[in-house]
Amino acid sequence: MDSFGDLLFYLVIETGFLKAALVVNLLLVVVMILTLMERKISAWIQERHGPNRVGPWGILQPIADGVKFFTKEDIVPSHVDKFLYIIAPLVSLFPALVTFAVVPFGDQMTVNMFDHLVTIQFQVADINVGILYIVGIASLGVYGLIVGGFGSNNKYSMLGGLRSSAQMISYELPMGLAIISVVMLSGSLRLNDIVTDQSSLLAWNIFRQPLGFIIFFVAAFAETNRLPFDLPEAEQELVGGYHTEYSSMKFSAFMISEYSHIITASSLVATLYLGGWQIPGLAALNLPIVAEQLLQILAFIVKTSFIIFIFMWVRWTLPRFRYDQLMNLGWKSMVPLGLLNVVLTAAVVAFF
Amino acid sequence: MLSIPVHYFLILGAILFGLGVVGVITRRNAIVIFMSIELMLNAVNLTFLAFSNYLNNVEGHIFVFMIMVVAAAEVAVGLAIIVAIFRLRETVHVDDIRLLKW
Amino acid sequence: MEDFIWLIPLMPLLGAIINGLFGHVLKGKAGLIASIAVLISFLYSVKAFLMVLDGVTFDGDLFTWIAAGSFQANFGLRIDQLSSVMMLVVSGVGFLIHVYANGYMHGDRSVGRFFAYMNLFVFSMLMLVMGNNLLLLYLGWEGVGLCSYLLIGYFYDKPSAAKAGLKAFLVNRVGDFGFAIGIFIIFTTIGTITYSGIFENVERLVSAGVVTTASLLLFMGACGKSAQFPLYIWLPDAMEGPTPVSALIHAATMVTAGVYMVARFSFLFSYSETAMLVIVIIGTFTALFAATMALVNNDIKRVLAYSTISQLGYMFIGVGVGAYAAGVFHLMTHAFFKALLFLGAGAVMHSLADETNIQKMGALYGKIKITALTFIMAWLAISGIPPFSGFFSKDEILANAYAYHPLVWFFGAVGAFITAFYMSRLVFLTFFGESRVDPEVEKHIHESPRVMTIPLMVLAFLAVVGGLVGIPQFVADLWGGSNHFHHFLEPVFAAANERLHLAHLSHALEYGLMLASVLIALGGIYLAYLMYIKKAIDPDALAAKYKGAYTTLYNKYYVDEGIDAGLLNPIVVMSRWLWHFVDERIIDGLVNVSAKIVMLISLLVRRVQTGYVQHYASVMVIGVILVLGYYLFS
Amino acid sequence: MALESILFWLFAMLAVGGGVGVVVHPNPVKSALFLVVTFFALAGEYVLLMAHFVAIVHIAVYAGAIMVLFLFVIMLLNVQEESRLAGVWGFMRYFSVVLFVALFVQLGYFGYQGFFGAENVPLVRETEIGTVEQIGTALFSQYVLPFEIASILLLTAMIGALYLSKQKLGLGEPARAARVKEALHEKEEAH
Repeated sequence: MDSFGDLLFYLVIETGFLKAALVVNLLLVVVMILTLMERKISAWIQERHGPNRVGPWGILQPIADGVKFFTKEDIVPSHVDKFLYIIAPLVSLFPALVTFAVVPFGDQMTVNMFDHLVTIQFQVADINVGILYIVGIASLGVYGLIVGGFGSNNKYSMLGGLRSSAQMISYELPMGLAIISVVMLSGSLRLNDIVTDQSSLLAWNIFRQPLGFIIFFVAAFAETNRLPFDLPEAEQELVGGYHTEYSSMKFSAFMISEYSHIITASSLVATLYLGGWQIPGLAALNLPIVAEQLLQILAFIVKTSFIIFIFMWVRWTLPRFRYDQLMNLGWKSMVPLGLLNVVLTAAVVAFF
Repeated sequence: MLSIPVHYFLILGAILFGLGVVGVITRRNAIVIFMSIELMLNAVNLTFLAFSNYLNNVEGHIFVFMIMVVAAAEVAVGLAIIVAIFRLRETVHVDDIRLLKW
Repeated sequence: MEDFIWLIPLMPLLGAIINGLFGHVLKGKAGLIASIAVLISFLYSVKAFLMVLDGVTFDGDLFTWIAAGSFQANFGLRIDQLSSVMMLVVSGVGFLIHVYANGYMHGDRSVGRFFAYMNLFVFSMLMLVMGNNLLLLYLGWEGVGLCSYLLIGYFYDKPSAAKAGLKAFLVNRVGDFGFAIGIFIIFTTIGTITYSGIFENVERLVSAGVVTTASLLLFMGACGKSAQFPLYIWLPDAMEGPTPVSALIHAATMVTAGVYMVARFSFLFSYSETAMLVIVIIGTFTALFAATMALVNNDIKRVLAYSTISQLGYMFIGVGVGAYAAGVFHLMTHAFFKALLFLGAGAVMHSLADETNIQKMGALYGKIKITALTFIMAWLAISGIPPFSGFFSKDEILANAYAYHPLVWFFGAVGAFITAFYMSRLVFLTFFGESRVDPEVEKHIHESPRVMTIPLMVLAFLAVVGGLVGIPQFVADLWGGSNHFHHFLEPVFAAANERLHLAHLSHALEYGLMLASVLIALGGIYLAYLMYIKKAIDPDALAAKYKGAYTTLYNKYYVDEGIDAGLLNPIVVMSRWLWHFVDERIIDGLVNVSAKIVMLISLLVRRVQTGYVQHYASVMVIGVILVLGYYLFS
Repeated sequence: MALESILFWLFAMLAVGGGVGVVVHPNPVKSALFLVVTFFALAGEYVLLMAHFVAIVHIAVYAGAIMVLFLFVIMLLNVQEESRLAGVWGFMRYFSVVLFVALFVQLGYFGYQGFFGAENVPLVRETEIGTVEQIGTALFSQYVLPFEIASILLLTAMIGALYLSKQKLGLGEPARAARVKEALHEKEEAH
């Protein structure tokens, strides 16, 4: 620790602290953008104008929203379980943010920084069981909803929480099955290996695993509680579901966590099925390494954005499922299809 | 990660196991009793992993997996039973369900 | 011979099974089936007999019956001179009685059951005489005992019949107990139970010093089955059964099983003079003793029953003194005339609406002629009037008895006199004199149907001429003939005869004894004539004069009462004591106390079962702590 | 104090605190949430024990599935807070503490015998045995039979749970349920 540079190096590079902070903040910013994006897309789909008053084309609308949320009165209803009520939005936000930790958004590159030759990994944590980590953390997303629903001490919230727990458990299964197929093809649980495994366009898992892709995609909708699977917060039935009793920044936290979930899910779809940060044929161009890296990160962003767009597109296009339909789809279609996919993939891996 | 003595984990396991026992004995709610049993199982898991590390033997990990499987199966069946009992008796308190003592 | 002899016992068994299973459907046909089954057996028996006559005998195993460790009992049959004679008697007389029973039992409500028992009896009896080993003998022995029990108690709704059946069974058990032990002794000593095996190894019994014991034990069984003193008490009571049963089982066949057994084991008994002596003493005593009881009895069937016991005594005298052929000869002739007597008695009862008291009969001769005539022939035969069959056989026994010891002859002769007297009394009171029949009954007196009289006639023929096959040698010498029966049975008793060396009497003495027999018989008949026809001597006055003797005889020497008082009552008293004190107080008490203790402990222990899962769990944890503690600190 | 030690003590306190919460909190939902906390802390301990794979599976299975199921059932049955424990329950409460102490002393003594007594206290070591490869190899070679049996067990449990919940237990017969309840109460009063 002889110099500030060394200290900085230690903090930034060795612990990954800076990288983590950067990623989290980036995520929050992206969430902000997404709120606007959603409103714009919905307006576009519904042939409306959407927000256009704050700033040019309304691009400052998220900031205005933020200010509004912060300045609103933070109402804590008297009948709620205070501790759970307050902790629920945080519990909800936490898994959405930490999941992103293992998603690789670019290849690694070695640069000289402060006289240190460092390898920069465009990924917060490159753990060798990354995909399992995702499955594990993703399953925690339900706690925010359950705790919020129960802590609100309100029957609508409670039903929302109940529905979400059932829904989460149900759709984790096909999701896991789809992931298993991918893992079988790549032979590794490390996300980076999964990405590099899809080096050419045809090697993208969307082509090798079309069924798995559909299953994963549908399950991702359910896991993020997006339409057509947003039963936990179905307005017509449950008022607002688990966040009925929330207001102000706590409500906002739920919103942020929902959008964070979308981002994480989209990036996962991109990583697992669309080749992640890979651009097929990029290596042939022999670009400078920094340019190559930036292009790859850009490719990742583009892919993820596209998936996010599909999320929104679907939301404003499809009606909501009924609860029994949701369960039937989950247990009677998705799970058997997922099992079939696993068996087929295993056969292919074993015999070809 | 060389600074933690193995027996710390064992003692932590012992404490958790004891807590589980206390829960099983004192609680009336069958579901909570169930959770206490899970606590005990996890205490055992911790012990297994500690010994596995100490002996540098993978069998501890295998055992932990088996325990998890058993725990999952147990929870599935156990909760189904509790739900069935609730549907029949409208209670999950074990002191209301003591038909053997009639 | 092997190809058909197994059919002989099988046919009655089949008949028994058919009648037993479908008797209630067959009803009247049951008797037909049973009779045909026995007839087939009889015909095959005749065939077997003819082959034996030609000198062909058979002794071999048909199949393995029981195999347990080193012990093996085969289903083996032995057809020799002795068993072929027995087979003829059993199936022949049996067939006639079956035919007779068709008429006698007509209209009974469970004929099927009756004929099933009868067939089963014939099967068992045939097994008894045909088997080539002790186990089959025992099987037949117990089988006939069972059938006897079942048939005595055939009218099971009559308490006296049920009681009589039980009595027969229990008394027989006493004898069978000894018999079984005798078999065990023979088996443990020799290791085989086949006749041929025992015959070859009989020396080992002698050297082991158990020959007398074994013989006496076997004779104990014979005593029970053949109603010898003191195990005779069941036979008079057995008259509760239907009359054909009395004829078949308690006169002609089953009761002679003992005689057959002793004859069969002649080679064994000949080794033990003691046993022979015991047989002679018991036989003599029974012959005389039973005859005296017959003197005063008024029940037609009971008189015949005592007569049977007495005649069995004569047979035992015969086999006891070593005149086996004579014993078996008497067995055969007795089967003829005693079966005839019983059937005749049955016919009389049939005519008189089941009246059995001879004091309420009389002057029946004119009304039921066939019955009366055949009955008279049997009477002459049993009394020993030449040339009827009984004369030859009884005379032969008495002659041999004289050779053994004159005293035996003397008692036998007295018995013969009494026999002639009481049989004459029976006949005179029944068929002659003035009628004492109930006027109401008298109107309905009728001769029995053909199906009953024809067997009577056949048996009468046999009773008359049956004796001619065994004309004594010294008589046959007159025209150069021989005693066919003796010669025929010679091979069976050769071994025993060789050892015993029967004393030969001079011809003069033999003629003298024969004459004495005839005179004795005639004397007995004359005395009865004086008393019951001429009324020269008033029997009632005689009874009043010797009141003590009369009542003693009338009450059968108080034997039943004596057994009740001396044997049964102590047992009953002791049983009551065991029941009320040992069983109820001590054994039940112990059980109750243990139950009480369990209950007391339970009162405490059941508090442990609270129904609270947690309590159980905590006990479990305590257990864990204890086990851990033991493991840690020991 | 090294980072690992800090983490150990942090997780240990979380685990024990969560465990105590499970046992003492009268509200079953809170109990369940405390248990989730304990599970997270235990996952942390597993990581410290170099068992990354087990740690993540633990999170996925226990926190992700089992505890969600618990919460689901608790909410489904609308289980109320436990009333104050009275009578025998009070005694059981103190008795359980005795049992706890006894068990802890004994189990702790095991640790003492095995480790305190040793001259060099064994420390957690860097090891490769917790990796997916190692565990996978072991599971699919030496322990393939137990692995398959475990799958059968899960299948059986699934069918059993389905069967139990499919049964018609007089649902929709409130009168009968009320009768049963009445009978139970009468029994209680008789006691």
